Amino acid sequence: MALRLHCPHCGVRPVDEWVYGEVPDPPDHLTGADERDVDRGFMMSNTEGAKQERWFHAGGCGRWQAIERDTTI
Amino acid sequence: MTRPGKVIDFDGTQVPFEAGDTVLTAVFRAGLRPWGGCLCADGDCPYCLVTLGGVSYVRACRTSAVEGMKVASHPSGGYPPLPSSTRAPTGESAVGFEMVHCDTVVIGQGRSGREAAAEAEERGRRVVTLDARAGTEAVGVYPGPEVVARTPEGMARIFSEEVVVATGSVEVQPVCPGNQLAGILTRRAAEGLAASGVDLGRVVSVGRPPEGVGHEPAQGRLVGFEGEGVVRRVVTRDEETGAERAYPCDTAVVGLGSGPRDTLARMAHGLPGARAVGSAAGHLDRPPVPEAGVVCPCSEVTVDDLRSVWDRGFHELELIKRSTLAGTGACQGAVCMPHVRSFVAAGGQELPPSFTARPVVTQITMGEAAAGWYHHPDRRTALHDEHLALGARMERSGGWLRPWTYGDADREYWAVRSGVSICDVSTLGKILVSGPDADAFLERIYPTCISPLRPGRAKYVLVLDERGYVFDDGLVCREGANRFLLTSTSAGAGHFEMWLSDWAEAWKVDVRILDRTASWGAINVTGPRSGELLSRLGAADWLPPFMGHTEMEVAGVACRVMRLSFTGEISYELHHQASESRHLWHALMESGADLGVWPHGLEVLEELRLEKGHILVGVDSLPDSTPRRLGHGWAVRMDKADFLGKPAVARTSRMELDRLLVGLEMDGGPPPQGAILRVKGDYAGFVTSTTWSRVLGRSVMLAWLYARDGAFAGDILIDGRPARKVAVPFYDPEGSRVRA
Amino acid sequence: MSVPERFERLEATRIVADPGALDGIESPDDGRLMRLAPDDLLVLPALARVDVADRYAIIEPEAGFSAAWFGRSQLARLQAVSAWEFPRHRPAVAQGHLAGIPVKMLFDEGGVRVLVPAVLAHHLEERLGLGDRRE
Amino acid sequence: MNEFIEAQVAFGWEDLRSSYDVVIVGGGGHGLSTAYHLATRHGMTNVAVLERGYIGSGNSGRNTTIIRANYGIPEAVRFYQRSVDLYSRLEEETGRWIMHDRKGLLWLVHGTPGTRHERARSIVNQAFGADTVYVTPEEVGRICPEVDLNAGGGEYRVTGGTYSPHAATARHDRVVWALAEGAMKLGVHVHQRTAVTGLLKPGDRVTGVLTDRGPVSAGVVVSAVGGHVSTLAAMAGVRLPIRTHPLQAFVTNHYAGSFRPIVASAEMGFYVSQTPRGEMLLGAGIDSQPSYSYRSSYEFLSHCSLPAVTLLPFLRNLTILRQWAGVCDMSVDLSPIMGYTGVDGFLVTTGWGTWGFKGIPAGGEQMAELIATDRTPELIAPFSLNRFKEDRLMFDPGSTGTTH
Repeated sequence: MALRLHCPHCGVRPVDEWVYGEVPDPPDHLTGADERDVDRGFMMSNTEGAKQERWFHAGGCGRWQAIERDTTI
Repeated sequence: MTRPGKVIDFDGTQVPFEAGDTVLTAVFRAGLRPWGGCLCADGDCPYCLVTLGGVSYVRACRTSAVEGMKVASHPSGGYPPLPSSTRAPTGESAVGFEMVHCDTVVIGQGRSGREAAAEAEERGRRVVTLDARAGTEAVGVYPGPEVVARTPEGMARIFSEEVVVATGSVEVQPVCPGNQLAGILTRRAAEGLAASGVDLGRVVSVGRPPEGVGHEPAQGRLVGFEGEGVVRRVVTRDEETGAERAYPCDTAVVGLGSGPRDTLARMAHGLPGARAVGSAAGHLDRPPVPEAGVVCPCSEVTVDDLRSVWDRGFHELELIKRSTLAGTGACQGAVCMPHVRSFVAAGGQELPPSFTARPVVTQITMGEAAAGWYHHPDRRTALHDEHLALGARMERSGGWLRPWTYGDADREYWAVRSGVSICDVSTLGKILVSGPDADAFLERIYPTCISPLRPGRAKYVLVLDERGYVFDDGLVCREGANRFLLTSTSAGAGHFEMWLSDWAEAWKVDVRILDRTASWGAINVTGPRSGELLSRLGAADWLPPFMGHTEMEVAGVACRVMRLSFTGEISYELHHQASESRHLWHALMESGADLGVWPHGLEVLEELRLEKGHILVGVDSLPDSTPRRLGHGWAVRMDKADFLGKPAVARTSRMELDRLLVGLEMDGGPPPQGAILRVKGDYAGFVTSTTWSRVLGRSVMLAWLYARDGAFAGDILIDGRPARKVAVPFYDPEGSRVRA
Repeated sequence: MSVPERFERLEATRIVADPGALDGIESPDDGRLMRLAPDDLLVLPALARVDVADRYAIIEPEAGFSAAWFGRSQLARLQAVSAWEFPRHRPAVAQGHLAGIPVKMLFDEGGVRVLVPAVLAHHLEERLGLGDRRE
Repeated sequence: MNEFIEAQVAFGWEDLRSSYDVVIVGGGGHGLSTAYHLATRHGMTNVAVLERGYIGSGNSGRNTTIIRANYGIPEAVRFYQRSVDLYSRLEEETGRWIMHDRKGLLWLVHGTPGTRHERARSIVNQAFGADTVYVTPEEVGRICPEVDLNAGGGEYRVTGGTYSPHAATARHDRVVWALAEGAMKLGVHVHQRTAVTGLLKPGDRVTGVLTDRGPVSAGVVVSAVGGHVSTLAAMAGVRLPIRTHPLQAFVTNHYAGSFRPIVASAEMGFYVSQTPRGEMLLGAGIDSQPSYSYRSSYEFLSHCSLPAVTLLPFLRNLTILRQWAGVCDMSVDLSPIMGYTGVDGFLVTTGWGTWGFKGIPAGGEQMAELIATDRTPELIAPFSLNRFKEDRLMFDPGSTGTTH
């Protein structure tokens, strides 16, 4: 909760102003159409460490921002 | 003896105090020794706990004596009782709260803290200093970095770029027989009390001697303390000869060395911008392995208890803590942890790291923690006061406060079915989309065909996610070749804009999106006489046909008028600037008085829409409802080139259908929402929406029905009563009323 | 007066358009521009007409906000309920949560105009202790 | 001494062997319960549980110890009711005091939609064996007189709720220890400070694990990992529908006297119970950001305290002692995932989100049966990983107490 994220338009803001957005990342080795579709819809890498994310700054500019974050800090 | 203006009440005893005294100092000055254990008088040990103003676990050493203060000592051998009151204290002043922004926070104003603050100020930084001895106590260091403090004014959350922990050192507590007797002080506690002019009587010191305190130094290594309740003798052993010697005393002063007061430093460790300086950043010399006595006074754990769990295989520091509860009490391990670590290391392991440092380091009340926080804010439409004036009972729904009923459901219902009614639907999601790619964008967003939609026409749409599940529904209204108004459910409105712009960016389409939900009010005028009411208010002769929309003035207010129907009767939704909502509402109520116009709330709306078999996404649907499961396959065009969720819809459509949302009707009263369907005694689904239909004279429901052997057949029982599966709508199946 | 009694519904103009087109809009007389996002502009007060070099621009009257003016002496009080620091330059536009409610703020030398979604204005009034909130 | 010092359990630690029939990764409640049931129910004892920290050091030692079966879908009600039943017999079975205490759970609502929802919960609970009844505000007042039914006069007046007399608490550490000891007594190995760093997968089949103490081969590898399961599963080439979020909690200092039930309000976002030792234990929903961080936040103390003191005003003056965080593997349908993964030799019991402690006995029992018989028991068949591919999700709105 105490996470603070930097909005390029509004500045640094606490996480309660933001909404997290998952970025589907099916691995390349999944080649079947159905297999990729199921992975996009449900599966997640759930990365431990630095990760590209999308956050919607609902409490400010109301726009999506691409933010890199380390999930272990 | 009692001098007005200068006493506190301590357990019924009138205790005089001097300016600057803490409660602990005053109690000692009065010659009382109510607390067992080696007092540190500096906020670390758990011994001087008192109850004050209804709050227990307050440290007497951290509390300034104030005239008339009523102080009760902590119950010995037990815990303070839970407060019995079931009501909030009345007349209690609110807890102060502020958020503070600066560049540097320095916690602790001993030498290292003062130096750190001065150095930061020289760098031109805005510095906030905290000093527990001056009444500004740090509660914790949190990510951000953020430091929370309790000050005389209340709670403070301090945001900065850097945090310097300069909390100094803490003295090592004695672990030996008799260490819970009263009259034992750490060296620094004795020095402080003596400096305040407290008479400590005959003082015997062990280890490093106190300064400024008359004392007799005991020779040799500390063995234990003796006495009845209060310490009377300090026993030591000569390291060479092994001879023990007892020193009679009134006060025993213990100088066993010190280690870092590093709870906050450990809490801050690894946080960008945080660092520890001075003694707080130092390391603890390993204290001697404890042999006997109480290790953890908070949980009453002795050295024998540690041995007992060790012998049964609890060899990890954390397992010893958890199995004995050492370190889990009021001082959070301040007293016991160095000794438990030594104990573990003596078992042949490396000296284990300290317990994880967790907030809070200064105990605050839940009332204090709640300061500066708020309940979730429910939104109110521009007509909120109008609803209250009509006696509406408001309910939270989808993040809004909405009228549930105006008190007479019959009147609300029949106004819709046989006259005219109005309903505040300002909460509906309303979004404008414009741009060269608007048409193509929506074609890809929605599972139905958008391109053929002409300006002035509207279309019902399901909203699917990538998994092919329905998460919202609404309308698409084309305003022009490249401009649309989209609506969504009230509950979904907040999510809808985010979701649209997410896909607009993902697909890199050229569109502009503007959420109008809060800017526009909307009033639904519904019932067979709705057209008549609107024409009285100057609506143009031409009202839009069913599923049409147009712009016109109603009662002088510019409106987008959309003709559709959720209630089953002719309905005109008037979308308008929210600043005009009240004017429009009153105009409708007044002009329609002789038509019997009366508003309806959500309770009746639920009945009206259910009679029409309209689903309410989020009530009738589940998070994994495909259009097919909802019986809404007609709203999906698989022959379209592409739409969001199409691969998933195609994939799941190849599977056998396992459940279906169906319409049910039965005689007698309606079963409750959630009522279970049984076929041949087996579970077969449950009711999602249910009502007694006034106009049909029977109960109607929507329900999930599970397939049996691939079919949705069989005699359905609900609460032992037969229910019939029927086609929806239940009411006016031909839709003649809405098209009239 | 530097402490408002309550928030009043604001009439303004909202323009969502190509960012380049918004860059070209100049502040009208007595008006103020609040750039809420690169493609989103709020103009105070409402404009009678506006020229935007984007034929797809959405230009709409904006009735969704309520506003109140706080004098300079009130800034510390507002800052004390904000988990982010107000900008130090003037004039300045800022947006974020104030007392847990999303706001837009327009700072100038004399103080700050606070805009709040009208549907949440009553909460902010309560949280800032404005006016007489007794029913 | 205090009366809560553990005085029964004794562990027998053994040396790590190079091969076991079953290797279970993760020495928390689920891993140990699986081992315990393999040994006690199926006579399988050539089993090792590998734990990179100490046993119970993950979520098993961080949760808020609530046992309940008042779930929202039939499959979950049946599964958790089995767990409730096993929990109530665990002391008798193991001879160990886990401080099991049937306290009852009050689940409060504050408006008509919530009231309808709770009534529906009571119906599905009763139909599938969990004792949950709908209660009026007056009954709430009788069960827990401390509740301010007017909620301070605000908009959260109590309009009803459900009461689940079956709900209980047990001391989380003691559950872990009783299961570990019971398994070890029959010959199961439990290895602490043994981190799994990789999987042995020479072909399509997982044949063992790499650890920081050397390779260990296994007939079957079971992931009972909490918090890092996606990373472990990825080593086997298995993708999971799981996102890991922090979950926080706090306790007050110790107070004498008994606050009897567990009280929760999903709408206001908190729950509270009193521990046997006297702390008030409070929790709320997960943190919104995916994270593996164990750090606490001050916002949590605030947003959990406010509804608590609003509904239970006596809490206002209690002092907060300690807050902490765990990390929860939230599955996309808020239900656990148990069983086969599509990779031979590699099974999972995961997706335990905020409901893992409740499922420990039944989860272990069922996983053990699956491992021993190589057939998925009927009780957990709905919770297979295949359900995402097969469009048989187990969305359970009743799974989390305080997350919507």
